[in-house]
Amino acid sequence: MALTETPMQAERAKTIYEKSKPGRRAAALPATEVPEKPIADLIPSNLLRAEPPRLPEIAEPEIVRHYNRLSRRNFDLDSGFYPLGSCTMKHNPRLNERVAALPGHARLHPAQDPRRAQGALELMWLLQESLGEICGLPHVSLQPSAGSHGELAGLLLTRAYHADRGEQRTKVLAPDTSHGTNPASVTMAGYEVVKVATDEVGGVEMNDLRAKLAENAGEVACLMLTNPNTLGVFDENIAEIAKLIHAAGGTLYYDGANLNAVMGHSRPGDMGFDIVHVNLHKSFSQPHGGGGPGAGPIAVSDRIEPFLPRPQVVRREGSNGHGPGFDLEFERPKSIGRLRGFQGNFGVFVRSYAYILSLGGDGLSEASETAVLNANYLKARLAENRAGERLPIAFDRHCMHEFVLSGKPMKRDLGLATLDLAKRLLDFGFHPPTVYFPLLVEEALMVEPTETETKESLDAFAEAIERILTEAEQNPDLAKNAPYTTPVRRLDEVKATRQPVVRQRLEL
Amino acid sequence: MALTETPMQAERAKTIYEKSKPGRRAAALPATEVPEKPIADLIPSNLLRAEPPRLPEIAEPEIVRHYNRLSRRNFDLDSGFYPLGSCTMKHNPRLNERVAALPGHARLHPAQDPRRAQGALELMWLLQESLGEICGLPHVSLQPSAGSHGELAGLLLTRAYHADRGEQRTKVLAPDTSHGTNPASVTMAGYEVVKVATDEVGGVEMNDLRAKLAENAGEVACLMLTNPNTLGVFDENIAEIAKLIHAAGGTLYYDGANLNAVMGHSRPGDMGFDIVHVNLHKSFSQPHGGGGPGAGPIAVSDRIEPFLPRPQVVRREGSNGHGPGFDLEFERPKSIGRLRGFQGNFGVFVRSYAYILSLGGDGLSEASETAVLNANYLKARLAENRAGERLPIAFDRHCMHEFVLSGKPMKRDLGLATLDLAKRLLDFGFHPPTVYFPLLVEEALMVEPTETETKESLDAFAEAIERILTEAEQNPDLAKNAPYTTPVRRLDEVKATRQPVVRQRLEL
Amino acid sequence: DRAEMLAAIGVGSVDELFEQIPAPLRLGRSLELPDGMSEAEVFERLAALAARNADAEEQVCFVGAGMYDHYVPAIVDAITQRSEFLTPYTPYQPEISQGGLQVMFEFQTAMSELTGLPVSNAGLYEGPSSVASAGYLAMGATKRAKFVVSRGVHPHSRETLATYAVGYGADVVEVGLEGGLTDAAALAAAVDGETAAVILQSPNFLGAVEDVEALGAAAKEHGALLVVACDPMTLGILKPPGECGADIALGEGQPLGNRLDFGGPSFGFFCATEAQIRRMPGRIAGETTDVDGRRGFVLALQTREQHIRREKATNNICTAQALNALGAMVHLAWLGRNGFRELGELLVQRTAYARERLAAVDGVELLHTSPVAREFAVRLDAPVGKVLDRVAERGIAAGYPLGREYPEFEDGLLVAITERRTKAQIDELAEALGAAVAAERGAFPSQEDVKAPLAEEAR
Amino acid sequence: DRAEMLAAIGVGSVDELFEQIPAPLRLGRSLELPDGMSEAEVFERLAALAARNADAEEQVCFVGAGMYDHYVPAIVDAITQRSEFLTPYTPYQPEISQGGLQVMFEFQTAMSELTGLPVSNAGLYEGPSSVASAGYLAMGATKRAKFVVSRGVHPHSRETLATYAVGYGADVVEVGLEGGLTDAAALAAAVDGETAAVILQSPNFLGAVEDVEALGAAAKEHGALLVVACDPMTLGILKPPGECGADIALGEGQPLGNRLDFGGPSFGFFCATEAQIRRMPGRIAGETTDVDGRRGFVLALQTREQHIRREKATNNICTAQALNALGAMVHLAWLGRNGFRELGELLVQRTAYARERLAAVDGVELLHTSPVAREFAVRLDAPVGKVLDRVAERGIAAGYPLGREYPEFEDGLLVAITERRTKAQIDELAEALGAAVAAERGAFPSQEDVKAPLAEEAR
Ligand SMILES: Cc1ncc(COP(=O)(O)O)c(C=O)c1O
Ligand SMILES: Cc1ncc(COP(=O)(O)O)c(C=O)c1O
Repeated sequence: MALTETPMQAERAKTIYEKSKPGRRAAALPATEVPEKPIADLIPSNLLRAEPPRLPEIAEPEIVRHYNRLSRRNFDLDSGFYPLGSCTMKHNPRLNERVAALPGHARLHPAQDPRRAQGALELMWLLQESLGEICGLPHVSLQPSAGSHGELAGLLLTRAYHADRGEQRTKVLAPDTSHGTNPASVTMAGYEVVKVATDEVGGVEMNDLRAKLAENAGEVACLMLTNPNTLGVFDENIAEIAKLIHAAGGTLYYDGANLNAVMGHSRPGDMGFDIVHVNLHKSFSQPHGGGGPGAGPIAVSDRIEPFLPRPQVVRREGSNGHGPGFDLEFERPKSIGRLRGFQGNFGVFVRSYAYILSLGGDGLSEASETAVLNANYLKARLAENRAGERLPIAFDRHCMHEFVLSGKPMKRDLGLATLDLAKRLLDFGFHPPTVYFPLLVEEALMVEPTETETKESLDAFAEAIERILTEAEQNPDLAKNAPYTTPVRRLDEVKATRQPVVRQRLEL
Repeated sequence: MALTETPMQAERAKTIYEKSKPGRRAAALPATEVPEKPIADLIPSNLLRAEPPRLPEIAEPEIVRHYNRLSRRNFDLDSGFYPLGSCTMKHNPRLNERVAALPGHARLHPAQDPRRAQGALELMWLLQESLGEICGLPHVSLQPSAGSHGELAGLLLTRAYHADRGEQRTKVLAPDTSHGTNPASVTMAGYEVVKVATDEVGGVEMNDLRAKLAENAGEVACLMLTNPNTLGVFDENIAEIAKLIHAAGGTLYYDGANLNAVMGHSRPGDMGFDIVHVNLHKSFSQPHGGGGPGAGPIAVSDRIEPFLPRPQVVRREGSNGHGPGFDLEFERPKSIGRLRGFQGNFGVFVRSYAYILSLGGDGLSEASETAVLNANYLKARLAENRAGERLPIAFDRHCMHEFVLSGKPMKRDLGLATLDLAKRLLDFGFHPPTVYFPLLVEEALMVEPTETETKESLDAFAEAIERILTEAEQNPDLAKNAPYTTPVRRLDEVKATRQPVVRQRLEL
Repeated sequence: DRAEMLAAIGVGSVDELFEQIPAPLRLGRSLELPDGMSEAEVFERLAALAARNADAEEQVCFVGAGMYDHYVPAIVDAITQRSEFLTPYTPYQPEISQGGLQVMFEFQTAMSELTGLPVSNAGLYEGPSSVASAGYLAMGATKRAKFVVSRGVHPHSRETLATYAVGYGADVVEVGLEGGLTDAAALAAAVDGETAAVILQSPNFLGAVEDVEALGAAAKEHGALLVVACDPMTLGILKPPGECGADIALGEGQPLGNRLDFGGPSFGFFCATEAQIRRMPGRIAGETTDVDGRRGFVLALQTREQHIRREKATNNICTAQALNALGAMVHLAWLGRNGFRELGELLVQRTAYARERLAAVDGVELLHTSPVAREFAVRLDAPVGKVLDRVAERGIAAGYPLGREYPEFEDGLLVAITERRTKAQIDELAEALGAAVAAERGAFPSQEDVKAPLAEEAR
Repeated sequence: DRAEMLAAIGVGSVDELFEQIPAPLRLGRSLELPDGMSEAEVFERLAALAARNADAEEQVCFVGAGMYDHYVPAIVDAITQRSEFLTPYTPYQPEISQGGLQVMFEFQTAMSELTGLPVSNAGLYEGPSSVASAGYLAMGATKRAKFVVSRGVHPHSRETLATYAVGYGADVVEVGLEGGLTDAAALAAAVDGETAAVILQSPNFLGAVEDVEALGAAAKEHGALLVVACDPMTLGILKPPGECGADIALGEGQPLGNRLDFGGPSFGFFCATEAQIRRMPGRIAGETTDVDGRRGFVLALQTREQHIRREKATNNICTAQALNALGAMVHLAWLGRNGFRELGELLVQRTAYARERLAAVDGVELLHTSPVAREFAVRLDAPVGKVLDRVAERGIAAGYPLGREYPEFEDGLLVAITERRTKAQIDELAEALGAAVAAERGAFPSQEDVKAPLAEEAR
């Protein structure tokens, strides 16, 4: 056994099923209390299960140890710098967890009569109002469960909008820099994607846009944009773009994943967008949870409002002495209908509303300022020395909250792929930036520091990059074989897809 | 930089003061709201502070990262086996944390009128009743804050008891195996310690006891015992001992640190003890918190009751239709008085009462059975092969919940001190047993597995010991220089005491 | 800091950085939102809002309809609140995400065991949208565009499916209920060679346990996929969908380790046959090895996903519900194989008792007598809404009114049982319902004598 | 398992292992305690008990007397609840306890900064027993056995000191108050060459800020130690004891990052001059280096402690309050240098306002007019107990009645302010007190019109 590896570390790779032992258990259950009957008298035996599922049999202390140990095999935002582009890994205030856990929120049944859930409905209404003000669009539905769900909602709204006007459009435009969920949502909504090129400063290529609009005259249902886009660039032609799309009869959809750059500075509604989704798990501090939960509320313009999902939280003026009240509106004849059960990810709403209350209006715009400042500072640091040479910025101009570097020269000169750099960063205790996205930048590295990082973190990251590039000049294999200090080293992802093992085999 | 050490690890050794930067902060405070006045108009300036204390200036994200990282430099019970003798490191159920955090407990002011704190007083009363039943003594005070505090209380009660009978006794007997807090408490209570020897089976040396009683006739105020004692041995002469002490006019004090061995099987009161302290943070699952909090309630016999600390939680029969009520009794003319502020470590009482409710009477005695079973099994495993040879059991007989090994042969034959073995165990991911205690066993190792450990853990520990002894035969230096895999290696404790640096120097 | 940073960037102020936004598009004013507050003030504000909700601590909760007031063990919170699980992003860098990835793998194994199907993903948003995703999968698998759906499927699921279907262009045909169960004949008649999927729920929305195997025959016959929505808490005792011929089993995961949270976040589980593995929506963790041969886990089959396949992806989902799935896994491990079955039995027994008890109440009768597991439907001989209001005054949320979604059951009430609902509470419910119905019918018994029991309960 | 294990031990049953207990001493019956309960049932039982306490969420809390309803930031819970801090034992193995040890070192630094004394331990049980431990230290340091204690010191501290003093054999002489402050002349007269320590508190129990420096002169003159108890929350604005000549500064740590918990667990802090470092009670972490020269922390000066020195130990304390001290450290870091001072100022301002506001109420007058920081005393022109009951009905805990511990202030009430007590709440208190006193005096104003504001508050 290596001195540096304890049996415990080795043991950690065991699954909870491998720690199971017949007869052990954690839970004690309440007594049945009521007169018992043979189950078969209550449910026909052909509908009954023969053997209980082979869940682990293990006592509580070992369950806690198992998951605590697993947790230490995760890198997390509370451990270090996490500049994952497009993901807005900002600090998650613990206050939000505290208020979300209040029994009045956590143990409130979603089917509780609205008259007995006024606090929850008021909170949702207040959040709707806040997001509306931030997006510059008057109507908000909180129902979508994440950004991609919001995208689908937006496209279904677009379809309903056109159908209501007796139109049947088939195409949705999206720039080649768009996030994967955009085209995926387009297909799911029954539309066809038409790519629009990017110009030399990172914005939409206007001529191409005009061309695509001409080619698909009368067919274009919508243009989906992220602004600032996935290159961290604010598209200065946005007003012109909006004019063109609206002239062509299409809707303009705003992918709000990058809203963190412009809160309190510029509003999608004012830019001419009809529909916006907001990732509450990005700009509004809902923790990512290792892949969710999130929420993707949508804000829309007046012309889209009639089609919003059902039910909608509404405020009704008070009657006979009572103050105003809040209700769920189901009677929405033109609504596209439900996108999910009940009213949405309320627990996420509580956290995000707490976040908005904590920062306040000016706090939000300061947050965006600092996010943009941090991004530009780190960009500047990475333009120095070796990084500047080997990892040039894809579009050299001031960025907003994030920026994209190209590893092309690094690969050419040092034989180091962006992936190698990313893996080596793990040894330095940093989460790597988003890699190989957006697609149009070769060997792309997408860096988003967020506003909650200190200058020290940014400097340390820049130095780590410098160090990796330096060591690579002598010994490129160091990075090519990285990481070395992680619980496991590079994993065979191809095998995992070729011969997928997606569950554990268990003996009876 | 070593591949295996990331800059982050190095960085971790920084203190929070070293991460401070002027102007940064986490907290936002509420507005003053009221008309402000110059402070100096309210408090004479000669009583005011010139410069605020140099607390860290740091934002919340970095505070969270700092303490999360520090936490990963701790080994804890939820990470692995922790057989620290005499400390009863049993699983800490999270349910207890949940109920302790209920606002009705956590935000209840200790000076709340008893009529408006009936739930808290009833809980304390129920805990008193439960501990009384478990200890076999009718009267309980929850006031002492830990075991050592309970010891002091017991000795002050002894003093009051004798004084009340017009006696002034000066000596307290304690076996040479007793825990350090025993003699320390004796001195603090103004008594002198008289050591009693241990016999060949690990119990009190009866002849020596008789001799000491004779020598100090009329002077012996009390005998302090742990039973089972710190050797894990149940003293079969306890009835005889009690007779002798009582005949000599002394009180018999039971150090309850080892109560985990006998819950529901044997009761100190039935053994003849007058005063017992219970470490709620041992047998009753209050988490140790890295050195507290705990609580050390005392249970006493009728003759001691009048002297119990003030205030005492009492139950009063209901009047005019109301059910029974609970109150704090201050009028206790013979009481030794207060041992601390308010009513004791209530939060600990909630956890321990939840634990007692969870297990129930039979559950508690099962817990003791399993604790004794686990200890004897591990003892048997360690009697095999090399361990049996190099680490013989100090007193070879069935043990109760713990047992003591002697590293004397290991030191003689392999040159390995008990300390070396302990340090090498760290590399194997185990917390070492208690070392060099009790004092009368050379190179002592005191092992207490507790009832919440699995057979697998016990086996793994036995195998680790075997492995260490095996590797030591080839290469003793391996252990002598251990540990290797810990955040820091052996630390210079002498320096820390010779030239103590107990706070950080800060520049203004 | 600011000055240094601006200097390094080479600008004089942060505003300069925002000049890339055309002036007319800059807001030029503060957002019309309240000023920032201290943590204590935010807490008080939200606590005040929370206090205006009648949660399950304030009202004994017999409401179910897909989300249930189960007891979530304390270790679920302790584990899910650990920063290491709470704050990371989706595990794109497996070397530093083994914790989360292994949890997914363990979770997939558990859901596969529960449903009796070999493949599980790591979770979707929640129940109803999972049904819609199953429809999308079925279309891709069968190249057909018609769904036959039982009216016993949760109304939210049917409505969500319809919403999605308009998008990806499919028809939804609904089959009615007979005696609380899906009308088998009507179902058989509705399924044809154009049918992509037959979609059932068991126990269905009215609580009745369906004979999935028998109903599913029609699907097999015409080569349609059989999709079964189920309540995970019943899978310790009910025959798993996989053994009933289901191609896809899915459902709302909230009963497993997730709080009510007024409806979310929770998660949807989604299991299928091997044949569908490359059409699955959502993340899937897979086992593999690292360069040193050590076991490890990664996101497998990413070639299905939007970030690789873009418009050809099997689904558009990205951020899902990883933390909620962790909560479920911890809850399942805590229950364990035996505890999970025992819990299922406990629910069946108490539900049978409650059903009998309520049926015996004057003015209350069973809506159907088909077998049930943990929820059942009754009819009230008085306006449901008014009765619920009266019972609410006694601190009881008596159930879910069926009227809005089942006009044919205007007088229907759906009553759910969990291990938290004691016999005493059930008896109290029966009494309260009886009193309320009677009161609505015009008789007014004194409230006093009936209030007592609840008071005791609360104590 | 059991069988295998018994076999390995070589016994037939676990009972055999208990045979070492003489038969007559074996209990031979089950403990008379309730049967075990499921987690859900235990939770319900304890929630029901908790519901019968009027906590600070239910009643606006103006009670202080050493423990205060401050807002504990959420990160304190998040960090103190981490297993790695919650579950380890005292750090006897420093190599695997660097987290806890560094926290102690950081905490000691913070308390040293607050008190202005160079040495701090890692915490004691709580406030009053820390005073008693200071007495024990002073006896050892001066070889004298008399304490001169101000009546302004917390009654619990004085009583605890007296309890301990009987043990280690010391006399306690009390010095009275004049206008809310320690009677300087009486103090000077009481101190002599036999005096081991002069013990003061500032702000004292009546809230008054003492002139510690002036009072301390008597101690210096006779070579007695000057021991000062203080409220840590006031040390952002009040001159630190260390700058007032104190040899020991100590106090109740609850206001720093600890909940009320009906009185505990919290912690006591204990700081002293270099001269006393080897006489300190409790754990002390010290900085050192490991064999590779890396910085690290250990338990320093263990030669003071019971496990090494046994009967010669400077104190008997073993398990203390490490986790509570961690909570304090996190709270202090969260407040930060500026926030800590601002909080102190906020308390002084709101306290001044509250004092003025109440003094203006008919039937309420100030008990003393000496300067105060965060707590003050008033006299009521009606029986205090009855007034408190009336105010309680309006959801306010108005303060701490002085009668029991200060018979001379039968009509006295101690009112405490924290950052959670808003201006609106203070105004409401004034109104409620006025109404209650008036009512007790015989006038009965309608409750209705005065209830309104509170209702709003609660909303
Ligand atoms: C630009 C962009 N659009 C859309 C999404 C999808 O959002 P979600 O993950 O919430 O579905 C993301 C998230 O990664 C994104 O970065
Ligand atoms: C045998 C024995 N007695 C007394 C004590 C002191 O108890 P506490 O640490 O609660 O003061 C201990 C704790 O280590 C002990 O093991």
